[in-house]
Formats: sequence, structure tokens, C-alpha cells
Amino acid sequence: MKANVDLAVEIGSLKLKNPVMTASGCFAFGKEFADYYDLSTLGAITVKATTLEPRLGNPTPRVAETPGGMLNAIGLQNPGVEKVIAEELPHLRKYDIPVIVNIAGTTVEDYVAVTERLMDSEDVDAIEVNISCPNVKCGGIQFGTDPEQAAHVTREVKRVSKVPVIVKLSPNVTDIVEMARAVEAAGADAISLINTLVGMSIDLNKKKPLIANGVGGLSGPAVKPVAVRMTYQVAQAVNIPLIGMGGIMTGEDAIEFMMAGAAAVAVGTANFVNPLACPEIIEGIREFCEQNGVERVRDLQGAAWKEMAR
Amino acid sequence: MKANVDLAVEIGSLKLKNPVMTASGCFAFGKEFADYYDLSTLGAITVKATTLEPRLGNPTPRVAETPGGMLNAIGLQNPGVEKVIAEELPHLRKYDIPVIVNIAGTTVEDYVAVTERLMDSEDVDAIEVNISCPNVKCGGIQFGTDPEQAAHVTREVKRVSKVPVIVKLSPNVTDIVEMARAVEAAGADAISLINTLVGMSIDLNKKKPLIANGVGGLSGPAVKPVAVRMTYQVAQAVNIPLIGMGGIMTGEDAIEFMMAGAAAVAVGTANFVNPLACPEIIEGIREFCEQNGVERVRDLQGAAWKEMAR
Amino acid sequence: MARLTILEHKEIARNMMWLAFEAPEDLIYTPGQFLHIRVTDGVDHLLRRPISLCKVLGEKTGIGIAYRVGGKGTKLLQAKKVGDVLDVLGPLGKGFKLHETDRHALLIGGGIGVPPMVELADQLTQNGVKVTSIIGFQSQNVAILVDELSAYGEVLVATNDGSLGKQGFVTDYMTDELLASADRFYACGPTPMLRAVQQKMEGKVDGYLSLEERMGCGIGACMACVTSCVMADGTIGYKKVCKEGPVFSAAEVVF
Amino acid sequence: MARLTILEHKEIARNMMWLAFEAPEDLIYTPGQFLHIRVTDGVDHLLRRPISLCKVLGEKTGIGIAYRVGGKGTKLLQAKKVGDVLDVLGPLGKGFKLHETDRHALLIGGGIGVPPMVELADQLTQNGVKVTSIIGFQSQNVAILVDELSAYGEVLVATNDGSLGKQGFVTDYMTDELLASADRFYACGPTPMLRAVQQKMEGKVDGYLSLEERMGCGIGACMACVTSCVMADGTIGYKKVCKEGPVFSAAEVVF
Ligand SMILES: Cc1cc2nc3c(=O)[nH]c(=O)nc-3n(C[C@H](O)[C@H](O)[C@H](O)COP(=O)(O)OP(=O)(O)OC[C@H]3O[C@@H](n4cnc5c(N)ncnc54)[C@H](O)[C@@H]3O)c2cc1C
Ligand SMILES: Cc1cc2nc3c(=O)[nH]c(=O)nc-3n(C[C@H](O)[C@H](O)[C@H](O)COP(=O)(O)OP(=O)(O)OC[C@H]3O[C@@H](n4cnc5c(N)ncnc54)[C@H](O)[C@@H]3O)c2cc1C
Ligand SMILES: Cc1cc2nc3c(=O)[nH]c(=O)nc-3n(C[C@H](O)[C@H](O)[C@H](O)COP(=O)(O)O)c2cc1C
Ligand SMILES: Cc1cc2nc3c(=O)[nH]c(=O)nc-3n(C[C@H](O)[C@H](O)[C@H](O)COP(=O)(O)O)c2cc1C
Ligand code: FES
Ligand code: FES
Repeated sequence: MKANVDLAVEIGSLKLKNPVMTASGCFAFGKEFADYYDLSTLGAITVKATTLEPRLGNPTPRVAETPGGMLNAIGLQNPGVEKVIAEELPHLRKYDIPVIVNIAGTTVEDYVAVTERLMDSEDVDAIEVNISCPNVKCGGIQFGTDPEQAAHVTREVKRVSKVPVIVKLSPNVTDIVEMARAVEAAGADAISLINTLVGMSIDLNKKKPLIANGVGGLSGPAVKPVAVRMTYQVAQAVNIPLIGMGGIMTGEDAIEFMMAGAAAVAVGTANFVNPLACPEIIEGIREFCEQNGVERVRDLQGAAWKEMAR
Repeated sequence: MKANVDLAVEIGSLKLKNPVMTASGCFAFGKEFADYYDLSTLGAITVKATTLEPRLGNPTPRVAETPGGMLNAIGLQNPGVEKVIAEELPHLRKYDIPVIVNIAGTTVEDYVAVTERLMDSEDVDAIEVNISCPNVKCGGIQFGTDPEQAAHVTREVKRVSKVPVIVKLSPNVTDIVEMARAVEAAGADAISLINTLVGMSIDLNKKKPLIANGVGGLSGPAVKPVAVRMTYQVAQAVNIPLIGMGGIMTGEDAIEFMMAGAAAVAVGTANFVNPLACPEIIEGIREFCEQNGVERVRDLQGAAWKEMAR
Repeated sequence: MARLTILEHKEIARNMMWLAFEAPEDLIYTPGQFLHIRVTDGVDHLLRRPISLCKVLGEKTGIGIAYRVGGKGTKLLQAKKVGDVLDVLGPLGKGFKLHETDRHALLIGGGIGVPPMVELADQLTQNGVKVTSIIGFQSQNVAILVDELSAYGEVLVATNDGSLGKQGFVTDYMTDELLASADRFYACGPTPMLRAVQQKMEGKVDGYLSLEERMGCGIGACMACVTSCVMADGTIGYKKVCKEGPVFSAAEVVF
Repeated sequence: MARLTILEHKEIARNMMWLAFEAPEDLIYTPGQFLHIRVTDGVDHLLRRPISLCKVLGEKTGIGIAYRVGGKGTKLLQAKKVGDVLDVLGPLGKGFKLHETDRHALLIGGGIGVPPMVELADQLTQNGVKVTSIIGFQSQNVAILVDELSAYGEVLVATNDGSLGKQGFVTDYMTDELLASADRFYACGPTPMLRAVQQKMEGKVDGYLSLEERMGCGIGACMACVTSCVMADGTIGYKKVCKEGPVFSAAEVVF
């Protein structure tokens, strides 16, 4: 029975055995989850944002719980691209899945330099350009809200990358379609959306923001309707594949993003709640397909607007 | 004991006996809730959006449940300003509270005409200009996302209004502070924020959006962190009072908005879950003040950034 | 709004539950009204679920409802145990109108539209009205309340697959003869059924339709639940299912 | 990750609960590790709550924890009943290190830092180490686990208001004489207490501090729970409380 559903999807030249990948920053470099299951089960793995130099990140508290979601302001803590290449990526090669490296920076030159350095590694199958870190103190946010800047950084990274370039958009914009069109025109091979919404929680006892950084990025089920809406709008406006994310907890949530137009999905916050979230979501997708007579999960892509158009 | 906490707040020239008002569209014209409690308990009442001509609104389904929130696309159904003045507002006079009329339109002329008409009524204590209806098919959205248009409609309504003008902002923008500054400069007496986030839910069985209109406005606890963040940012950038809203369910939620910088708060979705939400929230605010030795609730305004600045 | 203790909770057919809970104090109601029920105290399922009052128990000491377990909310409801407490608003809305001079009424229910017919049958028979129930289901394994309705009069059952009663639809029972014998009909069920009933009855029998619509507040404040109706002035407009319904006179409903 | 049935649940002091649940199969643990507990199956409280393993029961058949009811999540936890099922991850993190040659250890706990001392005392005494517990609370009415710790050795209690034991802080008990008699200390409690203990012990007794930090994942993947430490190369960097801690050697922690 199980073998009957074809879960394979493609993001440009990347071939995924199923549509479920990990969302950057929510899976570190995979090691922790390898204790819970075989990472080969995944469609792909996207690792934590990598910058040129090591970054310490923000002071704590870095996370807070909100209704149906959470805020985070990790602040791009990472050991820097050299250590990532030397120490973090090689172990992932033993799994039979594409490895996507999420990159961040303060200037366009940063993004280019990280990409160039990553091209020396055999262990990078795609680059995901994080132009959408909602943490106001880290660079990157200006790229995420101005279509011209977004296009510029996309073009520059594209120029030096030998692997597909995925651009990850911020939802904190008036017009997500404009942003998507800009990065598509600049050569992006795919688009990830959404990154986190900028939010805040206040500690009533201390009378100040709960997160040391003040604002943080909102993720989890609470943001799903915004993410589904943006996926739906962008999918109809561009011709490159989308990776949908934002609050996916179950197989049905993943299907919702695919019907909205995503070619694949990423799972973030759910990994914190349940380390087995990704394999369970993959199983959930398979079950949904079985129960609904869907032979190829990719056939569901964009079903929601195709249906509306009728 | 109870009499000791001073709950009174001011929104410009409007004097409220406590900071809790109803959010437009979530309280109709008050009649339904008068069956549950004495509306004089409220700080103020904001009624459903009123347009020049009657509007039928959108087809159904008009609401959907989402994690920690809900989507709606009512589509501004209302009987038109004439009937509102003749049939809906007079009964509210018997309560000893300010009545705020939310107005919407497709063109600036619409807004002006509704305001002019409302000036003939004795029953209007303030106007709330809804420039932020997230429903793409209704007018108003362009005013909510472009600072110049927002300023324009504010200036025109202000020109004809004899009562305070509150402008209600949309959260679906890249820069909420820019929007707030624009309407302040155009003469707004106060700002309400936030209206709903644009979202979507997909019906997996029907393979199409759950809401007939496609997209809908997301409200409820899920959006609270976004609303608190915007309140916090805008409160520090403008000198006019703010009415904070978005996901307020309890007295503590209301306190959170006040600490973020709101002078008063509005309660929307919570009224649907619990018809007694507003009086319970007022009680919750009082209890918080009692337990924390707060003598005047207005002293909490902006506590969160005042504390951060130390 | 009240917090009411669950007295009984059991499966009565596949994915169909019977739930009885204590009645709020001074229960005032009419058959056809609905209860608006919270399925969790948390915020993950904010909206209440509208479920018809099926039967008032004892001396108004309890209320029984029958519901289908379908989505997330009713699944949470299903997990509640006897002794747990339900947050209930209502009874809400406008129920079925009873007419003193009627002698024979047809009660027409489809699927989860059958429950409100039980209390209605009880009140009608108490008023001396003879009732004939015509009820339809997908299949025998989801059929509910057949025995309960039988206590009040004849019950004619139709199932889509013929596994119980006649194979077909409730309208198949509506012979001219039967209609001629009836003073009134009361119907609740899926929209296609209600539309068919409305057509069949038009110009023959007056009656009422109980409608379903997705709700926000349940009390008339949010405008979520509107349905097209012929208004008093003859124009077509929206009425609120939660407040002006769920029961409408068949003549005013525009499908 | 396991779904484990609650065996016992009771209040042991004001807003302080004792909760025992069945142990996961093949329980492997060290004292000082924590359990990462979901407080609801819904999404309104997404993040797990880290609570220290307090005592392993029977032949590793159960786990006991003691927790303070403070915020929303622990309030939900408090409402769970015997027979309900808990979703538990763990035991997680690095626990206290036991040293074979030690003869006398000081166990220092403050408030909700006291629970991990119980299992630690048990294991140390089984290894032949003499333990002296020095524990502090706000007041008598929130004091917990005093009798439990007394089973393993002397217990010195301090309370802020003097309502139980000495009035003052745990450090008030740390005379030069006592420190001279000790081979090791183990401390868990609020940051000001840990900082004071670290200072008091510096150059005199080696030991361990168990830290608290807000967590996302609890397994080392999100980087939420970092704390400043002296790294192997002498620089100051961040370590993860959930994975590299919660127990750190006192010398490496930078407050
Ligand atoms: C006046 C009225 C009386 C009803 N009486 C009964 C009854 O006696 N027995 C019974 O089994 N069902 C009845 N229903 C239908 C019942 O309300 C829905 O089946 C139920 O709300 C679905 O909830 P869920 O948690 O299973 O679905 P979910 O998909 O989790 O629900 C999500 C949201 O959609 C709404 N919704 C979903 N399906 C429907 C629907 N078919 N109609 C209206 N709202 C819906 C829910 O109320 C909720 O707000 C009645 C509906 C109305 C309007
Ligand atoms: C390793 C470790 C072991 C612990 N052991 C115990 C114990 O044995 N007994 C005990 O009573 N408490 C213990 N705590 C503290 C306990 O985790 C918090 O009191 C609890 O998470 C608060 O949850 P809440 O639902 O009451 O608060 P909420 O305010 O609802 O919590 C919201 C979020 O903040 C986090 N949070 C809130 N307060 C704290 C805090 N003080 N420390 C860390 N996270 C916090 C919660 O985990 C949750 O993610 C421990 C903490 C850590 C890190
Ligand atoms: C703790 C945390 C850290 C994150 N770090 C990154 C990051 O480094 N780079 C990035 O592009 N996105 C980062 N994100 C955003 C996620 O990849 C994802 O876009 C977002 O959380 C929405 O998905 P979710 O709701 O499934 O978590 C982070 C999210 C969280 C919660
Ligand atoms: C059903 C519904 C109808 C609404 N109608 C209006 C409206 O007519 N005018 C308006 O300015 N805002 C309207 N809103 C937005 C609310 O006033 C409020 O800004 C928003 O819901 C956030 O608050 P909440 O989370 O407390 O609901 C509506 C919201 C809902 C849920
Ligand atoms: S459900 Fe709100 S008006 Fe009917
Ligand atoms: S809590 Fe996620 S790394 Fe420690």
C-alpha cells in the first residue's frame, strides 16, 4: 500500500524523495535529531544560518512562548563559515539527502564571501539566502523589505554560486508578491517563505520585553494563515518553485501549503515541540494521499487556486 | 478596596472610565451584548464599520478557525449610514459611555460623506477611520498601506469632523511607524492598532480556501505578539494616544498593551468566545492593579520602553 | 453562559455521539434552538461549536445533544468524560414554531439534522399533534435516534445505500397523499435536502427549515452566519442564522 | 519521547507540587538531568517545561519531580490527574558528576533548585559519600523535600523570613570549618544564590552549579538556552544549558 504514493518532488534541479525539509535555525546542523531518527528519512535538510565570521548572537532570554507560537531572537549565533565547512557539514554527507546551507550577512559583500567560501565545500547542495532575519540588530532586514536590495543580493549570490540559490523572504512587508517577483527576476532558483513575523511579548512583572533583544521572530501555528496566504499569492505570481513554511505541525498542514502552491515545505518550530515531527509529518502526508487517492503528492501543488479558478 | 484603583484614561478629549473599549465589527451595535451585561460598564463602545450606502458583504463562509485565532471576511456588511444614525446609534445614548463610529469607504469622498452625515447625529462621540480593511475586494486597503494616501484620507475626514478622529492602521505593512507618523502629521487625534493580518486557510476536502472570499483577516491571540510589537514601536514614535488591540482575552493581555504604550485597549474576537469578555477584562485589569500596587492604571502606559531605556 | 457538568457521553453510531449534561438554571428553550459549546478552555480552538438541542431531560434537569465527530473541535469534545465540565452558551436562536391548531406534522431530518426533531416531536405530541418522522442517513451505521423518534409516531427511514429503510432520499416518501394529510412540516438537514424539501412542499404544505452556517459569535454580533432570505419588503437580503434562525419559515429561505 | 501515566500528584507546600509518573522503558539517567514536559496536547502552550528529575522511584519504575506552580504552563500541569498521560522528553542534559574518592559533599539547593538534590543525595550516599544538605527557601510555607533529604544526612535550612531554620541565606551556613571538611559541592538554585556560592567556594572547594535558562528545544538544536562560560581555550563563549548543562563545573561558569 505504502509504496503506492509517490512523494517525490523537485525544487528546480534538487530532487527530494519527499516534500519535507527542515527550516533553518530549527534543526541546528542535524546532529541532535540524528539521535531520534535516521535523517535520510527527510526530503532535505536546511542548516542554521551561517555568517562569514563567528557570531555570538543575542543575550538571553532568547525565546518566549506566545499563544499558538513562540518568539525567538537567537541573533544568528553560529561558528562562522570556516568551522561550518570543517566541522558541521561533513557528517551530513552520510545521509542520502540534499543539504541546503542558509546564509546571512550585514552587507552584500558578506553574502558573496560566504557563498564563495561554501563553493569550496563538496557538502553544499544549495544555498538559502536569509534576507529576512527579523532581529533588528542583525543585518539583513533591509534586504528583506526592499525589492531592489533583495534583487541585488540575489543577483550577487547567484553570480558566485554553482549550486541552486533559494531566497528566503520576510513576511514583514506590505507586498510579498513584489518581493518575490524581484528575486525571481534577479535569478533566484526558488523561494522560501515565510521567515518569522516581528513580534513582542512583555513580562508583566519586570515591565519590559520578555526577550532580551526586545523584539523577536514569531513562528509556529499562530502564523500559519499568514504563511499560507503568502504562499497562495506568490505561487500564482512567479514561475520558480516555492518552499512553504510557517506553523507546520502535521501532514495536513503540509498539504495545505502544497495546495496553496508550495513545491515543498519546511518544518521549524514543530521540531522543538516534538523531535520526531519531521518523520511524523512525512507519514501524515503519505496517509492523506492514501486516504484521498492522491498518487503523486506533487499533483496537489496549487490545487487551491486551480480550484478557485474553475 | 476596589474603589482605590483609578481606571480612568483619556484618549485626547474623550474621557473613559476604564481603558476597555469594544473593537469595531466585534460588537455590532451593542444590542446583543446588552442582554448579557450593562454596557455602561465599558470604557467606550466602537460600533461596526459604516459605509455611505448599505452593503451586503461577502458570501459565506465568512469565518474560519485557525490555531489561536480566526479568519473573517464579513465584507463590511452594514445598513448604510442613514439607517445607522436612525436605527442603531440612538439606543446607545442611554449608556453613560462614549460612542465611536467606525467608518469605511472606497474613495476619500466616501469617507468624507459618511463623516459629514454622522456630524448631523448627536450620538457620535468620535470617528474611527478604518483604512485597513484587509479584504481585498473592499475599498480602503490602499489607504492602509500607503502613508500618503493614509494622510490624505485623515486630513479630509479631519476637515469635516467636529469630533475626535481616530485612525485605525493595518498591520500588513513594512513600516508601521511611517504609517503612524503620516496620520499623526495629517491631524489624527488618536491611532487604533492593529486591524487584522491578511491570512488564509484551505479546506483540504474541497481543495480551496475555506473562506468564500479567499483571504480573510486574522485576529485573536495568535496575532497578539505582532500587535504588541507595533504598539511598542508606534507609541515611542508619535505623541497622540494609541488604542491597542489584537488578541486581548484577559486583563493581563490588556495590561501588556498598556505597558507597550497604549492609552486604552479594544477587545474584538474575545467577545465571540465569551460574551462577558469585556467586563471580565475590566475586572482583570483592576485585579492586576490591586495586586501590584498600581494606583492609576494610566501610569502603566509605556512602562515597557520606559523600563528598557533605563 | 454556564459551566455544566457532563452526565452521560456515549457513541450511538459510527462517529456519532450522544452527550447529556446538566441544564442551566431556569432553562427556557424551544425545540430547534442550539447550544454554543466551547471544546477547550485553551485558545487553540477559539470558536464555539453550534449543536442543536436534541432532548430536554427530566424536569429540565438535563440537556441531551447528538453530534457527529468530524473535525478537530468535535474530536476534542468526544474526549470529554462524564463529570467534566462544558462551557455552554444558550440555548440560542429562534426555534421551531408550534401551531396550536395543527393536527398532523411531518418532521424531516437528514443526518445531523435529525437531533432537533426529537424534542420537537415530544412537544408536538404533547400538544396533541400527530407526528410522522421522515429521516435520512448515508447508511445504517450512521443512523441515529430512530428508536427515540419511534416513541412519538411513525418513522420512515431512507438511506443512500439502502442498508436501513428505503434506498433513496427522504423526499421519496413525500407522496401527494402524505402531503395532503399534513398541516405543517419541519425540516433540518444538509442544504441539498432542504432545497429539495422546499420545492416539494411549495404550494402544498407550509413549514420551517432549520439552516446551518459557519458561526463566529452565535449571538448576532459578528455577521458571519448570514443566509439569503426574502425580507419583509419583498427584497432579498441577508438574515443571521444564529439570531434570526436557525429556523426560518420555508417560504422566506432563498437557496 | 514517551507518553507516561501519572501515578501520584499532590501539593507538598504552597504552590509546590509533587508529581510521580511511570518511568520510560530502559531509563538511563544521572541526577541533575531534567525532563522536558508538554503541558497540553494543544498548540496554545507550545514549548515544553524543563523540570529536574527529583527522584527515581522503585526499580526505575517511576520518576518523581517537584515543581512550583507559577505561570500558565505549570497551572495546566497542576490540573492533570492520576491516570492522565504526560508527554515527556528525556531525561536530558548533563547531570551531576559523582567522584569515586569523595568522602563528604555539600548539597546546596535554593527553592525549586532543591529537587535535583534528592536523587543526588541518594546516589552519593550509596557510593559511601557523606552528604550535608544546605537548603534555602523564602519561607516555611514553600519549603519542600526537607524530610526526604534528611534521610541521607544532615539538613541545614535557611529561610528569608526565619520561619524555618536559620533566618538568612544558604551561604550563612558555609563556615570555613564546614568548607574545610568538604571534598565537593553541588548547587542548584536562583542565579544570585549560585553566584554567591561560586564566590564563597572559589579556591576552597571544587563543585558544580546547575543553571536555569529559558529553553526552546531542550536538545541543543535552537541555541535559546546559552550561558557564558570559560571555554577550553580560555576565551569566554556560550554553552548550551540544555545539552552541555544544566550542570557545569563551578569554575567554568561566568555570571
Ligand atoms: C444551528 C446549528 C445546529 C447544528 N446542530 C448539530 C447537531 O445537532 N449535531 C451535529 O453533529 N452537528 C450540528 N451542527 C453542525 C456542527 O456545528 C458542526 O458539525 C461542527 O461545528 C463541526 O465542528 P468540528 O470541530 O468537527 O469541525 P472543525 O472543522 O474543527 O470546525 C472549525 C469551525 O468550523 C465550523 N464548522 C465546521 N463544520 C461546520 C458545519 N457543518 N456547520 C457549521 N459550522 C461548521 C465549526 O463550528 C468551527 O467554528 C449544527 C450546526 C448549526 C449551525
Ligand atoms: C534545567 C532546569 C531544571 C528545572 N527544574 C525545575 C524543578 O525541578 N522544579 C521547578 O519548579 N522548576 C524547575 N525549573 C524551572 C521551570 O522550568 C520553570 O519554572 C517553568 O518552566 C515555568 O513554566 P510556567 O508554565 O510556570 O511559566 P510560563 O511563564 O507559562 O512559561 C513560559 C515559558 O517560559 C519558560 N520559563 C518560565 N520561567 C522559567 C524559568 N524560571 N526557567 C526556565 N524557563 C522558564 C517556560 O519553560 C516556558 O517555555 C527548571 C528549569 C530548568 C531550566
Ligand atoms: C529558534 C529559531 C531560529 C531560526 N533561525 C533561522 C535562521 O538562522 N535562518 C533563517 O532563515 N530562518 C530562521 N528561522 C526561521 C525558520 O526557519 C522558519 O522560517 C520560521 O520559524 C517559520 O516556520 P515554523 O513556524 O515552522 O517555525 C528560525 C526560527 C526559529 C524558531
Ligand atoms: C468578525 C470581525 C469583523 C471585524 N470588522 C471590523 C470593522 O468593521 N472595522 C474595523 O475597523 N475592524 C474590524 N475588525 C477588526 C477588529 O476591530 C480588530 O481590529 C481585530 O479583530 C483585532 O482584535 P482582536 O484580536 O481582539 O479581534 C473585525 C474583526 C472581526 C474578527
Ligand atoms: S454567528 Fe455571529 S452573527 Fe451569527
Ligand atoms: S533549548 Fe534549544 S539549544 Fe538549548
